[in-house]
Amino acid sequence: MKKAALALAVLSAVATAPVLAQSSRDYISIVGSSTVYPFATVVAEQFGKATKFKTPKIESTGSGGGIKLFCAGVGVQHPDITNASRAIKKSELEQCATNGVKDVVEVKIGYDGLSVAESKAGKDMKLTRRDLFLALAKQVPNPNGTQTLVDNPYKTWKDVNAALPAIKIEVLGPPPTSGTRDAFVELVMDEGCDTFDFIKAMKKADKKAYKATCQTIREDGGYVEAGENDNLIVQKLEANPTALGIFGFSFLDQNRDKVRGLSIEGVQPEFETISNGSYPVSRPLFFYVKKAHVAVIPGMKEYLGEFISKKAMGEEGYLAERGLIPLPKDEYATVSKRVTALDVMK
Amino acid sequence: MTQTPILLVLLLALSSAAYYFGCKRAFRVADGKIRKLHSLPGYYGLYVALWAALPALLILCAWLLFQGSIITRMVVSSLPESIQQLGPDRLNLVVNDIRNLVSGNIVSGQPDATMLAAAEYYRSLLSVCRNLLFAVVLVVAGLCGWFGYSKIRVQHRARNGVESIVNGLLVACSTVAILTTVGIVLSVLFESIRFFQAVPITEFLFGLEWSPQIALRADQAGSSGAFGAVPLFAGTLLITFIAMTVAVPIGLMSALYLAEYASARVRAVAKPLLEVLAGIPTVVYGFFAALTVAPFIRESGSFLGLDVASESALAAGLVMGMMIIPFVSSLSDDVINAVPQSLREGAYGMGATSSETIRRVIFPAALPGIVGAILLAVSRAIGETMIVVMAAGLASNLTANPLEAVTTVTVQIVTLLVGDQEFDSPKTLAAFALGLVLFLVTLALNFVALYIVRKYREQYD
Amino acid sequence: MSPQGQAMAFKFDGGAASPHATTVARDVRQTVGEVRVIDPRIRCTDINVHYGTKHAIKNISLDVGKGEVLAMIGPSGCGKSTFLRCLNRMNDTVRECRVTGEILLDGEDINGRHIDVVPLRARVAMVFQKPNPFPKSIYENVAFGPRIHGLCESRADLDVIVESSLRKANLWEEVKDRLDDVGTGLSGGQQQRLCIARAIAIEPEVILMDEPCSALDPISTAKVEQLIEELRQQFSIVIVTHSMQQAARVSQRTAYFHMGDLIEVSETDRLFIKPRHQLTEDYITGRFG
Amino acid sequence: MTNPSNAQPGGATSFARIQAGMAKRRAAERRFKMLGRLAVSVGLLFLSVLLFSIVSKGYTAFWQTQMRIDVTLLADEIDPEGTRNAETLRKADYSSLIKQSMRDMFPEVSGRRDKFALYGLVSNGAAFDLRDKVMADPSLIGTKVSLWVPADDDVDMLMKGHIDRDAAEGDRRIKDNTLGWIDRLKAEDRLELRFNIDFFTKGDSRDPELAGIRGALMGTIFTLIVTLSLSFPLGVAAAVYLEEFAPKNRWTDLIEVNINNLAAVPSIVFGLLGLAVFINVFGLPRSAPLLGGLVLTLMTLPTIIIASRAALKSVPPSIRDAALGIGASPMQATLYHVIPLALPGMLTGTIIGMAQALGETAPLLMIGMVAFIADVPQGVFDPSTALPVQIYLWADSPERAYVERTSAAIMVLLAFLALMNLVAVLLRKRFERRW
Repeated sequence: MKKAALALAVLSAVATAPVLAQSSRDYISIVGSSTVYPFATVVAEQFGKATKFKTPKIESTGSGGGIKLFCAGVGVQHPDITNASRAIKKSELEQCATNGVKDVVEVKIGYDGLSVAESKAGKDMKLTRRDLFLALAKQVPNPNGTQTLVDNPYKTWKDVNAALPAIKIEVLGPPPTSGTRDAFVELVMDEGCDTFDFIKAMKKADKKAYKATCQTIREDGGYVEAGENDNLIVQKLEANPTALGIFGFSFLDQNRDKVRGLSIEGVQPEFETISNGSYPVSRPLFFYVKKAHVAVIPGMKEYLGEFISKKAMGEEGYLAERGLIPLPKDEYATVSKRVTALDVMK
Repeated sequence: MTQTPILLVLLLALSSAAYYFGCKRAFRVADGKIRKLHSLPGYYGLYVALWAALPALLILCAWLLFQGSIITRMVVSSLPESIQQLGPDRLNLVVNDIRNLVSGNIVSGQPDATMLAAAEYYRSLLSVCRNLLFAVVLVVAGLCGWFGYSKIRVQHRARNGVESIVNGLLVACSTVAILTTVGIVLSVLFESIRFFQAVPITEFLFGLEWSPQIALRADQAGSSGAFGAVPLFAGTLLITFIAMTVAVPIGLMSALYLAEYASARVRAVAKPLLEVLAGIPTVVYGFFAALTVAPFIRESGSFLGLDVASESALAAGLVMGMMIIPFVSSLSDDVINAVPQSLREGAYGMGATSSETIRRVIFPAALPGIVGAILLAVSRAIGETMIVVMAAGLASNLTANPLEAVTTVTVQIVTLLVGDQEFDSPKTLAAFALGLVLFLVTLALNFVALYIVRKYREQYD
Repeated sequence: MSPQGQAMAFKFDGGAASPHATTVARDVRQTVGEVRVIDPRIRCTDINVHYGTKHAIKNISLDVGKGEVLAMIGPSGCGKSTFLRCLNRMNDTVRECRVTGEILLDGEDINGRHIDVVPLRARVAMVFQKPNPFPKSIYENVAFGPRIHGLCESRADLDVIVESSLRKANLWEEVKDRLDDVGTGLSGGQQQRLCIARAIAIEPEVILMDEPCSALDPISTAKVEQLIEELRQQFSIVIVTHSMQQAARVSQRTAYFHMGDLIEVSETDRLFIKPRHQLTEDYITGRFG
Repeated sequence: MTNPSNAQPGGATSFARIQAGMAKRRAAERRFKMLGRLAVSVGLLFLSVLLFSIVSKGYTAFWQTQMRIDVTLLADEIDPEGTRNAETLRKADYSSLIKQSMRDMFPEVSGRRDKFALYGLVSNGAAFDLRDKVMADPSLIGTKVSLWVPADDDVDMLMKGHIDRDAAEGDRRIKDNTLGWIDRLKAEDRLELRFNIDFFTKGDSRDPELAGIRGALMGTIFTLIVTLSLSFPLGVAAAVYLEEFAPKNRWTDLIEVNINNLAAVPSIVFGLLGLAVFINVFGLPRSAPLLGGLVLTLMTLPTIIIASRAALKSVPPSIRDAALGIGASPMQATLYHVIPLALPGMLTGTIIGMAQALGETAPLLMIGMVAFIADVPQGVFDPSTALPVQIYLWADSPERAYVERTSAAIMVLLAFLALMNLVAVLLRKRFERRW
């Protein structure tokens, strides 16, 4: 009886919900990462101007939020594409599938360097990922050398690494809602973590504890959540020469007159170093396409075509102008082939 | 749903016809002598028209409301047993696909034979329904119209009938306010309850740490995930406090000056100019705070050797105070003007100076009203969003230092919801819980403030 | 002020037409009677008041003697209240109001440039038509004046002033047990006496009363009238009243105003028994007004 | 001063005391008055600083640097087959033509970076301007045309003086060699500040020099149309009922309290309502003016109801009595006599409510109107932003030229608000009656 009532409730909800939903749509609906947003909007605008299709609508909802909306179902009321600053997870794909979103095409569009920057008035520190991990993790290996974890005792960079100046640790970075944060954790914290063998060993033994150790960021003021507004971070850095900031390479590129990227493991964040992979902290950017929508929503194919075209994603393309690091040639060829064929993810 | 507009047009035509015939019949029963009729002929026309349209409309609405679920149930019961046995989630998916197939929307996969059959069935049911609906609605409209038509007599009180229906419509309109409140409460309540199932309400209300870093995904390590909202409340109060220390003295003194001292001409210019401050959109203040005031404060702070956060509570509070000035001054102006002239004369008559009159007579007399006005302004400050979203920080500091960055309830609602729209993690649910708190707090403030103001008005009416 | 009253001003009873009835023009409205007294407290000469374009008071000269009660009577809108408000410059609070002429208080022009209205009003206090106690305690109402004027050094001083003022106002016995109650909670008559107590607490030289009893019942009125009689020993009192009986009861001299003119000033007894001006006679015999 | 010897006993001492205290009291009085003046001036100062900072930042956005380029429209590049087919013309690579023309102007520039910088002098929109020109008149193909196109935002910023030429090269967005090119272009009269008509006729763009507010403006207008068409009838009907017909009972009391409270509920809460009810339950499309309008309707309704009730209240009862006295029903008296007299007041209240809705941002953030929408919306179902949301979005954009655009958009928004308030004031002046 109870089950029947539940089923009835579910059914009536389903039945009434789309009463007002539109049954056709003549523009592409895109959601997702705020990191990819500036690139996607440029392509969308170019696409809208160059073709007779409408310019896609792009909402900036964050990677996770975008995937959530994207995976809510198939149909014009759901978005066609979601941008992501990280690869979609298996669990998310499964979630998609249960909602009927079965065929998803992954498009890797390029790389974004995650720069750690400071004001031009700052002291141009040379950092390593290990330094960053020690400075920012909530728990760090006991400084006395025993293989135990203690709450992060470090107050200045000098405490972390004697080669660094005695400046208070103050890093402005993205909040946990942001894909940039995810990437930072994976590319810097995990890597820094792995430089301690006993923690690295935990990876196999107790994955959960490993993650808790490596990916939890201190909350005692050393790391300041500065919101998604990277402009403000730049302003703050300018005001406070001892603070460091974490943001995408494109922002660094736009604000070269005010801030400077710090070298990590000896490599400066530059167009070339990111592109050839020598700069260690860079991450791929993606977008995901619902295959079921490609044939139905007008302009989908053309939009994909525009995005992967040479003049957009190519080495001299307009996305590179905006600070997106293009894919290496061979990778570009595979991506381009896969998109043209609409190969879905397995 | 394409038949609905056609049906509506038909109904409209039908009721227009009903109006025409109603008028005509009224003339006829009165033998052309309108004075004999109880009401004007137009009312008879309206009466018949309403009879023709309203019942049919009601049936139409009810039909449309239930048609979907009834058809869906029928289609589901026609599906093979194996599909019916699926869990509600999967079943929903199937139903959704069928509906998408029918409406020509995108379908999740290649439809198989059963699906196509079900869609066909659905479609046939839909067309049966549509025809039936047409027939039923039109027949009902005709019958009811005829009923109304047949009631037309010389003595029939058509106007009263029409008016009671209009009255009903007016009542319906006035209940929209109640529905809105109910809607607000429901929309935040359910999500809040779910939130409080995950996070104890005491922890939420009294916890000293706010750090909603629950893992975004199952495989990601979250931080402590503390949901103690006290730092948010404290931050909100700090910014509100700063805003009020700007707005209350300036607003109140301006109101007193303009009401008691200023010449008519100064008043005529200054008062509307001050009120412009209230009309400027808050996003403009936010922009102003973030780009002009905050850097200014930070620079003057560093000039004085102070360490000022670039998202200092001071900047947001200062600008919010600017915005609130006219709220305080207009409302105070009202209450000051409500103080009877006789009290002023009483004080002047014994040689009190203007300032003594204001401070010792007018101000105490107007105090309850002013307190009400200030409470309303406080509630406005607490709920203000754009200024703090653009100019205040995200860091949940439990501090009373206005030079540090604090975060507020509204900022967190926006970041939690706009940053990531997962509707089931406690993180986003927390936004609704914060919304609930915000709603309740402002509700209580408004309630008290309005009560005080009303009591005060009664005193001098 | 009822507009009807104003309209009635020129309406004479048809039958008993007086010789002046048709010629009540400006020129016959010259003041008759004794406008001057020896050793006046206030001496007004050629007072004119304009409200915007309205000429409310026309060329009035009048003295207020020491220790006397001067009553001012006349139909509504005749300018008696306006004149009263000139005496302590309450008209300053009315925008667009212009006062010309000379008002000497103890020989000094109160409209003089260097005169501050504040001490002036402390010397010439005013009690209004409608009782207007401040929404504070009885005690605070009386203490208001002494406080703002700095007439007391200590709470004990103040207590003395409050008590003596309330006693003088014949209110002490009624309120001594509830000095902390709100003044607005008293009855109308008590409120008016409270306002008088409030005025005398600052020991003014002159008290102006603008129809102080018009809102009161007969018993309260009697109490206030008795109070006025007692206060005359210490203060000069100028009272505007609508009630000729009241004027007759409380005042030594009475002035009759008509349409912004001062028609007649006489000893009260004489004015009521043997008016010298036709308009006065018409008024006191109830022909109009 | 006066010799107070004539005063009664007691009066003398008190008068002396009063005199003694006067200096202090006068000073206090002056201080208080100064405080009042100060408060008013501070308030007005705030207003003027705010307006000044907006206007001084934004007025330059109404001009845009245009650049004159000579482009050779090579037939081989545009239409090698010579079909003059519209689709071919549309797809041709005009940007390479423009790049060619830039190279022709500065033949000495070489190296990938420098060329990049050179091409960057012209806006990305130039290619589309050229395309539109060619498509409008295909006979131009093969000729050399000279046309004015928008310059890049950096050039624009330099021309407007927002970039400091004297700063060290490293601290400057425009490098020394680029500066040299720009100066040369200026010397050749190829750079000119012109009225920025695109700002009013185009939709949003990721290039500041191409970004316009028309899309946001239309979105705002559609939103307001929805709001107005719902909130005015609803608000007036509710006000009429409450003021004229409602019996005094608990139910109407509840409604009253409700309305007064709703008027002061934070706007963001209405956004939560829209998210939970309109999107999640009714399934309305995100980002649509329809949805925004619905949310704003609920938000402005209390304002309109309260203002309308005040207007109805100010109609004297004698009017109602007069109508009722000659046998009109209460409904007729209200409909034919009271409402027409109260209408100006109701309209004024409605305009004020609309002005409030016009500037509102927070609830729209909750319902997906924070989006990049380049096309100008054509109806209430099209995705759109609103003017305040556009301001919010631009304020967050990295390109510095957006600061100027944001300020300009604010000026437009304020102009609209001023206009609406002016209409309200005029209405009030024109129809105000004193009973």
